[in-house]
Amino acid sequence: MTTEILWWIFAVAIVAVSAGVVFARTVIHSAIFLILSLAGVGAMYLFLTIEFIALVQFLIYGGAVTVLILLALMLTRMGVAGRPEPTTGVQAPFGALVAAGLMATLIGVAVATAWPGDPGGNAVAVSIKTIGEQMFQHYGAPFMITAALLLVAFIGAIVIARQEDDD
Amino acid sequence: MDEAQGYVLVTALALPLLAAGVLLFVPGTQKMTARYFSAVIGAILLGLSVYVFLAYQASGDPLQMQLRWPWIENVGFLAENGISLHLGVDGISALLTLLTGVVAFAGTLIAWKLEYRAKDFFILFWILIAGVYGTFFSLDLFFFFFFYELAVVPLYLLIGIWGSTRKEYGAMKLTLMLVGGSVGIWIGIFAVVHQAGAGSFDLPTLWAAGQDGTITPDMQKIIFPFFVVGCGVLAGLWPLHTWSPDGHMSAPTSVSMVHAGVLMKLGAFGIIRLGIQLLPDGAEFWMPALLVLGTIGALYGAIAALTQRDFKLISGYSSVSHMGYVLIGLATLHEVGVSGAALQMFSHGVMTALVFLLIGALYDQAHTRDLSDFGGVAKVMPLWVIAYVMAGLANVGLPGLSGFTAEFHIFVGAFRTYPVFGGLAILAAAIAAAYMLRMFGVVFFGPLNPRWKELKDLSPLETVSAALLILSMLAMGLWWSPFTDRLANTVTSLPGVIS
Amino acid sequence: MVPMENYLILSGILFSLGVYGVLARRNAVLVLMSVELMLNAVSLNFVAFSAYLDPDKATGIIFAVFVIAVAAAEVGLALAIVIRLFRNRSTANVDEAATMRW
Amino acid sequence: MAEHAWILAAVPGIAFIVMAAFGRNLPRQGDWLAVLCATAIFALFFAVLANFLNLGGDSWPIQNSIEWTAIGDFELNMGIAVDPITMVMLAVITTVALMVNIFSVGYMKGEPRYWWYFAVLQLFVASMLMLVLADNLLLLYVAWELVGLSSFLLIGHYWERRSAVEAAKKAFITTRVGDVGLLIGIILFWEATGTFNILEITEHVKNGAIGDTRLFVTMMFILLGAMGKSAQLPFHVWLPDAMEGPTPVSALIHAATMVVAGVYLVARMLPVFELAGDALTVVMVVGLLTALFSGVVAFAQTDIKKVLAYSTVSQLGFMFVALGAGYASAGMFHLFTHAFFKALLFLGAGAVIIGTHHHQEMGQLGGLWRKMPITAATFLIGSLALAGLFPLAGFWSKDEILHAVEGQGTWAFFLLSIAAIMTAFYTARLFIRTFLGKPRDEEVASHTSEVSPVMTLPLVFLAFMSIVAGFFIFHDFGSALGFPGGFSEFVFLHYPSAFHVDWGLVGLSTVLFVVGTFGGAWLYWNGRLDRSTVLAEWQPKVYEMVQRKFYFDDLYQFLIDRVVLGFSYLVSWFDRFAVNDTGVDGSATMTGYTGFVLKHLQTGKVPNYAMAIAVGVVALTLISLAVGS
Repeated sequence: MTTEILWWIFAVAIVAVSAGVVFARTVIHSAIFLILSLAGVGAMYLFLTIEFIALVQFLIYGGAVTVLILLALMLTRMGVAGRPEPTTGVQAPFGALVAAGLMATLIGVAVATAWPGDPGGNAVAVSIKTIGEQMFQHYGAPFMITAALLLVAFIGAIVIARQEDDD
Repeated sequence: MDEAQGYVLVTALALPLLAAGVLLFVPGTQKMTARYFSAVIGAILLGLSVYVFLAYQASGDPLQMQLRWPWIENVGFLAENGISLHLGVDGISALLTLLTGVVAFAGTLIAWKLEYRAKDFFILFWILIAGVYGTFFSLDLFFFFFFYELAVVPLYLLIGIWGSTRKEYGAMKLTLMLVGGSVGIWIGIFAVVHQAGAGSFDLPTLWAAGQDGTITPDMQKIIFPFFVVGCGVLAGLWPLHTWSPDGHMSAPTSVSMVHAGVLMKLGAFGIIRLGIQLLPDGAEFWMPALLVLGTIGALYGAIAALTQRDFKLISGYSSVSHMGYVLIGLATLHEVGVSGAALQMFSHGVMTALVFLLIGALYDQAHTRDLSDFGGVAKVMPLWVIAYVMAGLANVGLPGLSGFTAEFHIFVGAFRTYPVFGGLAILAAAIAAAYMLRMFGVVFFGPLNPRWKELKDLSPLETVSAALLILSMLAMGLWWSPFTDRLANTVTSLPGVIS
Repeated sequence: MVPMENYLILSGILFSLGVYGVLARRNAVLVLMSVELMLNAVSLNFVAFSAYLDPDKATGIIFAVFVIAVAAAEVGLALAIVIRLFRNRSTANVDEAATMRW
Repeated sequence: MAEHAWILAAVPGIAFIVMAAFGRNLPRQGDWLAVLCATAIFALFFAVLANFLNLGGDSWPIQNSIEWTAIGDFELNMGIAVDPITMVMLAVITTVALMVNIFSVGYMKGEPRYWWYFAVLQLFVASMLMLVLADNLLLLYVAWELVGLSSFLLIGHYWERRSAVEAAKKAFITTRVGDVGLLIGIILFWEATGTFNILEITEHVKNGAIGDTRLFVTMMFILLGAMGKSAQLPFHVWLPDAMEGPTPVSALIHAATMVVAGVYLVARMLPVFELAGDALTVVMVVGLLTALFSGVVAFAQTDIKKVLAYSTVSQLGFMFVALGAGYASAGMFHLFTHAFFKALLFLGAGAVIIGTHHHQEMGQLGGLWRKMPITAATFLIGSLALAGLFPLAGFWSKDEILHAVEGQGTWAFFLLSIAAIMTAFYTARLFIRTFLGKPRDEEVASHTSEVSPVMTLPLVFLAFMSIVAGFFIFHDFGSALGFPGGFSEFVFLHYPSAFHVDWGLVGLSTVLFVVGTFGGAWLYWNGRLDRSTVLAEWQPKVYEMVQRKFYFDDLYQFLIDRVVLGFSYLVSWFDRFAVNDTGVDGSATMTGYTGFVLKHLQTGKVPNYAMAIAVGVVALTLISLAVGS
C-alpha cells in the first residue's frame, strides 16, 4: 500500500516535470526539469525492482547526458537578451494535436490489450545475475558492436564539433 | 546436334559482350585497334548469323537449336526451370538473327570513321548488339526482358554523346518512352507468370499455359494491352511513334542503322512472342484495334513524309509507315500476313539501315540534311545515288527488291481478313512512291548546285557496307523461298493464326 | 501492487510529451531533450514488460541497456551537430536550418 | 523451244546486268552488246514462233512453271504461258526493240551515260518480255512494275534537266496509282480463287467462283491498272510529258510496247471481262473518250513528239474500244500494226531531231523534204498508215475496229469515225508542217542534213512493216507464212473467224481518211496558218482550252499542291504539335510541373518532417488497429 501511494506520487511528479521540460520557457529550466524527469524514471525502475537499470539510468542519464546537455546549452547561448523570440514553432498547435492523439492511442492500446502472462500481479525481481548472463552470453556480439558504435560516435562528435583552423 | 547448335547461339550472344569487355582494356588512344577488333567481331557475328539462318531447318519442330542452362529454380515461388538461360530460335527469330548480323556488321564498318571516343562507342555498341541477339534467342521470359532492356539502355548514351541535332532531347525522349513502355511489359510479365501458376519464366511453359486456358481469356484480354503498348512503343506504334523522327534525327549514323534496322523490330518481335504466342485469346480480341492503329500509322507516316524537308525526318516517318505494315501483317493473324510481317521486319531493317548509312555519308560532308539545299548530286556521287535509289525503290515496294516480297504477303493476308484495310495499306505504298520520288527529284537530279561540287562519293568501307545491305534486299526480293520456307512452319504453328 | 498498465500509461504520457516537444519547440537542444524523454518512455516500457511478462530472459532489460547506450551516442553526436550549427549560423533554432531542400 | 520462251527474257536480263556492271569499260561503251542482244532475241523469237506453230493449236497455250514459294495453304507458282496473244506481243517487242537498239546507236551518239542508256534499254526489254510471257498475274505485276521502273529511268535519262526529272516522276507516280488498283485486283482474284494463274482464274470465274458485283469491282481494279499503263483518260497526263526521254525510248516504250501493256492485260483477261457485267462497256467508254479527247488535243500541239504522244493515246483508245466491243483480235491487230507505224513515226521524229540538231517545234521546221528525203519518205508512209490509207497497215486494223464496233450501236461507231477523221487530220497537219512547205527558220534549215544509215535503216525496215503488217489479216497471207490463217484466225477469243473484205466499210474508211487528210491539208498546205488560226481567233477560250489539254494537268497540279500536300502539311503539323508537343512533350511537362508543385512540400525544416513522421505513425497505428479488430 505504501508502495502504491509512493508510486502514484512519483508518477504524478514525473509527468509534471516532463511537462515542465517541454513547456518551460527557458532552456535551462527545461534542462533541470529533464534531470528530474530522468531521475524519476530511474525511480520507476526501482519500483520495478530492477536496480541494475536504475543504476545505469542514474549514472548515464543523470550524470553524463545531463552534463553534456548543460555544456551544449552554455555553448549555444543566444547572447543578446531581450530579443523576444517565440520558444515554439508555428506548427506547435498541430504538434499538440498530434501528441494528444498519440497519447490517446497509446493509453487506449495499453488498457485495451489483453496482455499475456500476469500483468496484474507484482513485478518479479530480475536478478542481476540473469541480466549479466544474458548480456554476455546471449547478446555478446551486439554488446561489443554497441561498444564500437559508441567509440565511433564519440570520435565523430569530436570531428564535427572541433574548432577548425579556418573558422 | 540441336544442343551443339545451341552453343552457336551462346557464342553469338557472348561474343559481343566479350568484345565490350575486352575493349574496356584497350587504351582510348588506340582507335585503330578498337576498329579492327570490332570489325573482326562484326564479321564473326555475321558469319554466325548466316549460319543460324541457313542451319535452321524449314521442316520439323519450329523451335530449334535449344539450349537450357538453369539459373534459379526451386526457390521461393519458382519451381523447376524457374529462371533459366533458355536459348533457341524459330523461323522468325532466325530471320531476324540474320538481319542483326548484317546490320551490325554494316554498322561496325560505318562507325569506322568515328573519331570522338571511338572505343567507348564500340563498347556501348556491342552491349546493344548483345541485347538484340539475346532478345531474339531467349525462350525465357526473364531473360527476354533482361536483354530487351539491355538493348534499349545503351541507346541513351549512344545518342546523347555521339548524336547531332537536339541530341539530348532526342535521346531523352526516346529513352523515356521506351522505358515507359518497358514498365507495361514488366507488369504484364508478372501478371502472366502469376496467372500461369507454373512458377516458371520458361516461355514454352507459359505459351502452353496461355493456349490451354490456364491464363483465362478474360485475364489475357487485360494483360495483352500492357505487352502491346510496351512493345509497340519500340515498334513505332501510332501514336507512340514520335520518338522515331526525333530519335533518328539526332542519332549518329551507325546507331540509326542499328536502331531503325534492328531495334524497332524487337518491338514487333515482342508482340509476336508476348502477344500472339503467349496470349492467343487476348490477341484475337485486340488485333482489330492493332490493325486500325497499324493502318493509321502506315498512312500517317507516308502522308507526313510527303512534305518533310529533312532526310532523316523522311526516313523517320517512312519507318513509322513501314512498321505500320508490320503491325497490319501481325494483326491479320493470317499465315501469309504474319509471314509478311516477319519479312517486312527484315526488309525494312536492311532498307532503312542502308538509307541511314547513305544519309550519314552525305551529312558528314555537307553538314546539312535539308532537301532543298541539294540538287544534281548524282553528278558527283553516282554510287551514292544508285544505292539510295535502290533503297528508295525497296521502300516503294518495287518487285525484285525485298520490300515487295514483304508487302505483297502483308497485302494478301490483309485482303483475306480485312480487305478494306488491305486496300488502304496498298494506298500507303503508292504515297510512298510519291515521297520517295519527290526526294529523288529534288536531291539527286536536276542541275548540280555548285556548292556541292566537292562532295565525295562513298568510301570503300561505306561501299562494302552498302553492297552487303543491297545484296540482302536483292536476295529477298528475287528468291523468296529460302525466307518463306523458314517462316512457314513457325507461322502456321502460332496459336490463333488462320490459313 | 501496481499493475503493468500503469507503467504503460505513464510511458505513453511521457512519450507523447516528448513528441510534442520535438514537434513544437524551436531550440535544437530542447528538441534533443524531448527525444531523450521519448527514449526514456520506451526504455520504461521495455523494462516493465520484461519485469511483468518475461522475467526469466530479461530481454527487455537488455534492450533498455542498449537503448541507453545508443541514446548516449546519439546525444553526443547530436550535440556536436548543434554546436556546429550554432557556430555556423549563430542560431540553435531548428526551423532556421532549412538548406536541406530544393 | 516454246516452253523455254523465258530465255527470251533471260538474255536481255543478263545483258542488263553485264552492261550495268561493266558497260562503261567495254569498247564503245557496249552498244554492240545491246544490238547483239536485240538481234539474238529477234532470232530466238523466230525459233520460238516456229516451234509454237509446229506444236499446233491443240497444245496452246504452252505452259511451264515451277513452285516459287509456299506458306501453309498459300502456294505460288511462277512460270510462262505462250499463246497467240503472247506471240503477237513477242513479235512486236523483239522487232521494235531491235530497230530501236540499232537506231539508238546513231541517235544517242555522244550523249551522256551512253552505256547506262543501253543497259536500261535491255532491262526494259527483259521486263517487257517477262510481262507478256507470265502465266500468272503476280509475275505480270512484277514485270509491270519493272517496265515502269525502266520507263522512269529512261524518261529521266537527261536528269540534269529539271523538266525530265519532273516528267519521270509524273510517269512513275501516275502509273503507280493505276498499279495500286491492279495489285488490289490481283489480290482480290487470289482471294476468290486461291490462285494467281491467269488460265486457272478464268476457269474459276467461268465456274462462278466470284459473285457478280464482286467480279465487276475486281475487274474495275484490274482496268485501273491497264488504264494507268496505257495512258487512258484520266491517267493520260504522264505520256505526253514522257516525251522528255530520248526519242528512241519514246518509240519503244511509249508507243510500241509498254503503253500497250494495258491493252495486252485487258485482252488477256477478256474472257473474265466478258463475264463481269458491264465491265466491257466501261472499257469501251474509256477508250472512246480517250480516243476523242486526245485526238482533239493533238490539234493544238506544236511539238512533233507531243503530237505523236497524243496520237498514241488516241490510238490506245481505239484498241480499248475494240476490246470493249469484245474483239480481242481487232484490238491486238491494231496493237500489232500500230507498233510498227508509230515506232516508225517516233524514230522518224528522232531522225528529224538529230538532223536539225535538236529542234522539234513545228514552228521552226518545215520543208525538210528536200534535206532529209529518206526520213521524209518513211515518215510519210508511217503517217499514211496511221491516217489509214488503203492498203497500208493502219487501214486494215482500223477497219477491223470499226467492224467490231459496228455491232455495238451507232453512237460508238459514229464517235469512233470522228476519232478516225481526227487521226487523219492531225497526221496530215504534222507531216505538212514538218516536211512540206518552206523552211520557217533558215538558221535551222541551214544546219539540217540527212541522218546516218544506222538510223535510216530501221526507218526503212519499219516503213516496210507498216506497209505489209496489215496483210496478216488475210487468210492466204497468214497460211503462206505457216500460221493457221489470217490474224483473226490466229488470235481469237472464242472461235476463229476468217477475214472478209467488207467493201462498204472499206469505202467508209477511205472517206474518213480523205476527209481528215484533206481537211488537214486544206488548213496547213504550203505552210500557211491563216486558215488554221481562225479557230483560235474565233473562240480564243476554246482554243486555249484545247491547247492546255482541257486543264487536266492544271487540275492535277492543283489537287496535288493544294489537297494532297496540304493534307500532308496538316498531318505533319498534327504530328508535331498535337502528338509530339502536346501528347509526348506535354506529358513530360506535366510531370515536371507536378514535381514543381510537390517540391514545396520539401521545406527543409526538420520539425515539418518530424511532424509528418508523427502523423504517419498515428495514422498507421489507427489503421492497423481498425483493420486488426
